[in-house]
Amino acid sequence: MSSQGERSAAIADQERIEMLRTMVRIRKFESVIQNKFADAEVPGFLHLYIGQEAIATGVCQALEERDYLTSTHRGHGHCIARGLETDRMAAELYGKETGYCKGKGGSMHIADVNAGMLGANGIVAGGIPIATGAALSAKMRDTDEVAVSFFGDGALSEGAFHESFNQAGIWDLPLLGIVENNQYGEMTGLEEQHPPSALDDLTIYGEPYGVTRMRVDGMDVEAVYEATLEAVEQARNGDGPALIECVGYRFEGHHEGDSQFYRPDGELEEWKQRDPLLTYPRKLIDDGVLTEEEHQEIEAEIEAEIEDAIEFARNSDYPDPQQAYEGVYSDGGEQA
Amino acid sequence: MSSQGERSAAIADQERIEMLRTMVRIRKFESVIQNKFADAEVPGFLHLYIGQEAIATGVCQALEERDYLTSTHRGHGHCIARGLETDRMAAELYGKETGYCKGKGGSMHIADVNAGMLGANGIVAGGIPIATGAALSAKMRDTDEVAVSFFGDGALSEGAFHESFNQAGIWDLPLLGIVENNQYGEMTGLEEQHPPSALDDLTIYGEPYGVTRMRVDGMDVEAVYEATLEAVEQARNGDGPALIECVGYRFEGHHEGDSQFYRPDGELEEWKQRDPLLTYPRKLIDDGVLTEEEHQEIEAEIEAEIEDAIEFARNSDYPDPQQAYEGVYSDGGEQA
Amino acid sequence: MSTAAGDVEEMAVRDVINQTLGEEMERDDRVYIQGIDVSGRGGTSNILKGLDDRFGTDRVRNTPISEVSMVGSGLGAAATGMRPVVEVMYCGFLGVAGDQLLNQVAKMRYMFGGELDLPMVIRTKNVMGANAAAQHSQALHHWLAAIPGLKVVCTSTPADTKGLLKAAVRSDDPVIVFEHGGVYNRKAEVPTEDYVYEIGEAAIERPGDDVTVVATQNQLWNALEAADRLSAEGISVEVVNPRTISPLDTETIVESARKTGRCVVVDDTPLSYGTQSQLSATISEGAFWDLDLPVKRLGVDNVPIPFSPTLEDEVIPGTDDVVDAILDLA
Amino acid sequence: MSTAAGDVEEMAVRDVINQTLGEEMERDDRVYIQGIDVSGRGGTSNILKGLDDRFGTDRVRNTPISEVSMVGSGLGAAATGMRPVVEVMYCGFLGVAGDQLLNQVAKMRYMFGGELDLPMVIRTKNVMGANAAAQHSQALHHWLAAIPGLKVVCTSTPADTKGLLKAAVRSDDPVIVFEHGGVYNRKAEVPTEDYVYEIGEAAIERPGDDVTVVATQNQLWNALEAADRLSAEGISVEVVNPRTISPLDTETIVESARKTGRCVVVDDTPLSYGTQSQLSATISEGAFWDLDLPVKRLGVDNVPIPFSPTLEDEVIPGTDDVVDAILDLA
Ligand SMILES: Cc1ncc(C[n+]2csc(CCOP(=O)(O)OP(=O)(O)O)c2C)c(N)n1
Ligand SMILES: Cc1ncc(C[n+]2csc(CCOP(=O)(O)OP(=O)(O)O)c2C)c(N)n1
Ligand SMILES: [Mg+2]
Ligand SMILES: [Mg+2]
Repeated sequence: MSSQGERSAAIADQERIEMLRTMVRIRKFESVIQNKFADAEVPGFLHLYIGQEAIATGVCQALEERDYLTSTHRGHGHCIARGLETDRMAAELYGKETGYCKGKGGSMHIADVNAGMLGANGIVAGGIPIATGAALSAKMRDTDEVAVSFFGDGALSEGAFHESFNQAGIWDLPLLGIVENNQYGEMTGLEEQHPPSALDDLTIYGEPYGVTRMRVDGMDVEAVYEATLEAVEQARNGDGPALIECVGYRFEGHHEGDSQFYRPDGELEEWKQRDPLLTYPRKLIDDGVLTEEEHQEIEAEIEAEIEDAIEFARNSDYPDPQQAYEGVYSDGGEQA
Repeated sequence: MSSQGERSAAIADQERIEMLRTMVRIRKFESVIQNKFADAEVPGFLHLYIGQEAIATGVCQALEERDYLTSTHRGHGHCIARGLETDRMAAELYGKETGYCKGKGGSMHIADVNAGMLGANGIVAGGIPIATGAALSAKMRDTDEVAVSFFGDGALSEGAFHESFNQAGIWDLPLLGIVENNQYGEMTGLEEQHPPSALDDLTIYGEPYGVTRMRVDGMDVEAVYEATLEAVEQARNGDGPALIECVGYRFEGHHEGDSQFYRPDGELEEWKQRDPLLTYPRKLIDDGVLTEEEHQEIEAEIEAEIEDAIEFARNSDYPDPQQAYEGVYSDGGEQA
Repeated sequence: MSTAAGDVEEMAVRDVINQTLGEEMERDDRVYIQGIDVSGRGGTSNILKGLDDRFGTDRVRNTPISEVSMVGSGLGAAATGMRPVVEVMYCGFLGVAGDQLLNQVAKMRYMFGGELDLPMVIRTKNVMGANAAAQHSQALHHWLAAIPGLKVVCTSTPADTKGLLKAAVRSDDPVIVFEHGGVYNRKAEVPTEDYVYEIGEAAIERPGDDVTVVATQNQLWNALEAADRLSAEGISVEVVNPRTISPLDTETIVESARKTGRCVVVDDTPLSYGTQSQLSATISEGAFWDLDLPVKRLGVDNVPIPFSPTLEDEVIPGTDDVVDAILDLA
Repeated sequence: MSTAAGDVEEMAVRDVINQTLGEEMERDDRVYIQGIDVSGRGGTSNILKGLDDRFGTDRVRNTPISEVSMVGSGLGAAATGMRPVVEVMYCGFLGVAGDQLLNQVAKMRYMFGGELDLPMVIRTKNVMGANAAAQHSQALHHWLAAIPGLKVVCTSTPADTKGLLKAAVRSDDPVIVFEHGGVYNRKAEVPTEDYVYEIGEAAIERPGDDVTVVATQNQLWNALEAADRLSAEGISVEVVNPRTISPLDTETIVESARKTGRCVVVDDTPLSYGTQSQLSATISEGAFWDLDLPVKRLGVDNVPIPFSPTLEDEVIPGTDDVVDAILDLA
């Protein structure tokens, strides 16, 4: 993994604490949702982000409000890191009308366009062309907005990745691809999904397009943050697209219900030792940025927030069935 | 352009003459068809290969009968180099029932599966996945057959290229991609279709997949032949895919009727000085492999062959209209 | 709909497209074009010739040969403040962007709760009768109409080309505009004033009493010609132009069928699962009590389009076929 | 068709698929499977579990997440001596391979003159009622049936799953097999002997006199339940299973409609341009003189499928809806 150079000492204490809070919020939100899913309160499919929190957090910390992002089937972390509210997220997962998509999207399609969050996407690589279009739009409207697309290692095998980055390379678009390498696409390991030539460094997929390639430890939120900052700055300056591979691991199944037969013995445990939810608070405490008590407070505060969010979701109404016919078009109704 | 090392002195005289004959056949066939098209004898679209003869010829010379190939909208050269008969080809272009596809395919879909020629294709990059499947099949059937896919520079921008070579890289398939860089995709130059990072060497598109990359002068039939030989040998030995860029130029419009407004002054004339139909006979004569008289004989002989082919096409019948309903399925008829 | 009173101009469909897009680009600088060779060549069939000179290559933007990215990035641009007009040269290339159409463009607004505007146009062309063979000779408006969430229109005449294309560009929803290679050079009068048709409204192109023919694009011209011929024989044919394929103007179509009691539906899509089946079902159910005879579907037989002229002519309906179908019912 | 006399076994649809593919792979070593996670996980819904152990990962072959290549390389393999069975996990992912389906798989034989065998199966599943939202909840057999050159079947019962899947694997044409997530766990008797259904033949699942219901997959089970309920009220319902969506067995379907004079067609595709429209057109035209009432189409309203249970339930027909539709006609 290429080193990020000396870590800038310049990350402000407050930002570091903010990143910790974001990671805690993602972890707690998902852990609770995981239980509610097991209790059959949350319908549909559930792909958890647990283990990958440092990635969404580090990336989004480096963005501005005016930037755009697209996400994946595993999108809760991206949403929370982007600042979406956990109550409306929970309500969406519960299928309630107070949810971000009024119950029409669910886990795989959470979006908040007002926050520049152009949606989770149930199609692998489906968000990449959309982000490319946002980057194009940013450029055509003469802004310095940047578009970030999160996607998994698996998405690199889809043509949509290739066409988008090729176009971004030609047009020098402010497009940032975040490859979340969590070692698996569904239940299949990387070595069955990528040629040997790519396994050591998935950013090689960006090589033809002249993107800036970076590779960072996806369990290290600050490494992710700093790499993203650099890529974002470059994109804002008109120097074109970048691809950042964040090497990490997912701690839960591909989706809830996955037997996880495919994990070699000990692999999960080994990665868990690098759990950013363990290592980062420890680091901040070591660095004197945080006390153990403050850490506990953060945890408690966010636990309460998530509890409230779940209550909000529970207490919200299911959409009236007739709402199914609304929202297909700008003029309201369904097709005749 | 990377040098092919010293040119093997080992190309037999006979092979050299064979290659010349093939190139002459392609050129004469197309020149005549071009006239017949202008006379409205040949219906539909016509994309001519004139100028690129050395590529198809050099590649096919390096193949065995058991190998497969897929072609493009600009496919006549590939067919002729593969040994398809000019009479049945002409008949297909005329829309006659004696054509390779019984008049159902025309210029953009000529195929002769018995010759391992899995079809021209009207979709840019459309043949690449098919060739990948042929390579897979070759491997699964435990043969040493190789599949070759011809495609233009433009096809590198399609997702189908990427997905196919990624898969071939993972499965180590005997797949050979021939990028015919003729400087344009339709009426648009390379620099609008590929990132600056790729312009100097389009085989960089194969870099992520671990393919063997080669770049040769597409006006030099022997260079093309030798590069292909090397790649084919490697593929036969189970050492996986390769991508060969053949740098050349098309002398005619994208299709007949193209005003060619986009060519810079002098560009065509410059390339024409390297016309393999001029340079190669000269070289063979210089090398003492061929006499001027023999060259004239070849030209005359092939001219006569093409004349016969056109007569065959003209004298053949149009398919009976009812044949339109045949051949959709193995059981004959159309859909109910 | 605000059809024009006032001045008219005789124009070919191809020139109407160029003029209309030019007007819309003048009107709103968020409107831009992207596609293969849209600059320089002027896009497919050279329709856009000169727009690059007028608006620059930033707004008339050549893409690489990448339909996924062309359509998908159009969607992303539409979601973030631009109003893209994406050109897909031949409708047969829509398949390359299949996911973008099926899952992204069609579903994005709805999945996200219904409030996101997606002002995006995809222009493409049906092609028939050009000996272009199966991949280039296709009519696919039924295929996109089969995806809920897409608005699909077919342009047929110079006048509806203007009204529908303006409606598409100004719509805050994705609209797929199917042009037809066979009508690009058709000429007729077009009102010079600015007007916008309602998406979802059919038009009676020619009123009549005995038989209704519902027809699109090339087949609309065939139907009008057939109606002309038959009027000489005392048969009065009503010709309906659906204009919008999805959503369909069921009311206008069924009303005409109820009036005449006899219906031919003719279109370049395949006879099975094509536009004709949707029309036949709609009419058969909606005009059930008034139909004197079964609806007659006319279209492309269920084969890919063959190359050879004798074969292609066989499978595509022509004016004679429309005349015969009407006579069968009259 | 050779339905079985003799032994039967009670089996779930999911187990029938596994067993049938296993039998066909034993029978012919050119048959192989490729798709995402087909080995290990056993493919979508774990249906293929264990086939990798039996046949090895060469013949049960995990692909990268690349639908274009998965389908396209299957076609190339089929053209050169193999008999691939490609799994596309959800039918909603078919769009990614849109060009392969529309222009390559469907047209290759015809364009090349009709003599090239392409023994290829694409298995995929329709999904409805699983709160999987718009991209994963789709039924798309109408969308592929709209492409001439593809044979499209829908499997519904354990017995037809076996007969149709065997037919598909043994066919020398590409066959798209639509399974349905909602019937994987349905159980019924399956003949143990080897049998192959004819592609293009519908079946009367339950004979009746008063109303015909043509229904597929999940809706077939709803229709059978509705028929049961209504028989208690003295209404005799004939339930027709089309089995093949393209080509459609017009004869069997129209004959039933002519007998009863009243028809409901119900399917999980959208009401506009869906399977129902093709069925309604076919029946309305073919049984014109015998219909007492207009054909009634029942299906998914023209919206993408929403996530929330209250919304999804609203747009997908259930048994009650089928009952009501029948009562409207009876
Ligand atoms: C086009 C498409 N093909 C297949 C799937 C099924 N699918 C859902 S998630 C997934 C794995 C994605 O792997 P990766 O991109 O590495 O993301 P991860 O799940 O590891 O976060 C697959 C194959 C899909 N959703 N879309
Ligand atoms: C999917 C698709 N998009 C667009 C086209 C239209 N088209 C035909 S040929 C061509 C240019 C191809 O360029 P290249 O691959 O370089 O081949 P060349 O014509 O130069 O031989 C294009 C865009 C097509 N046939 N298929
Ligand atoms: Mg992954
Ligand atoms: Mg080219």
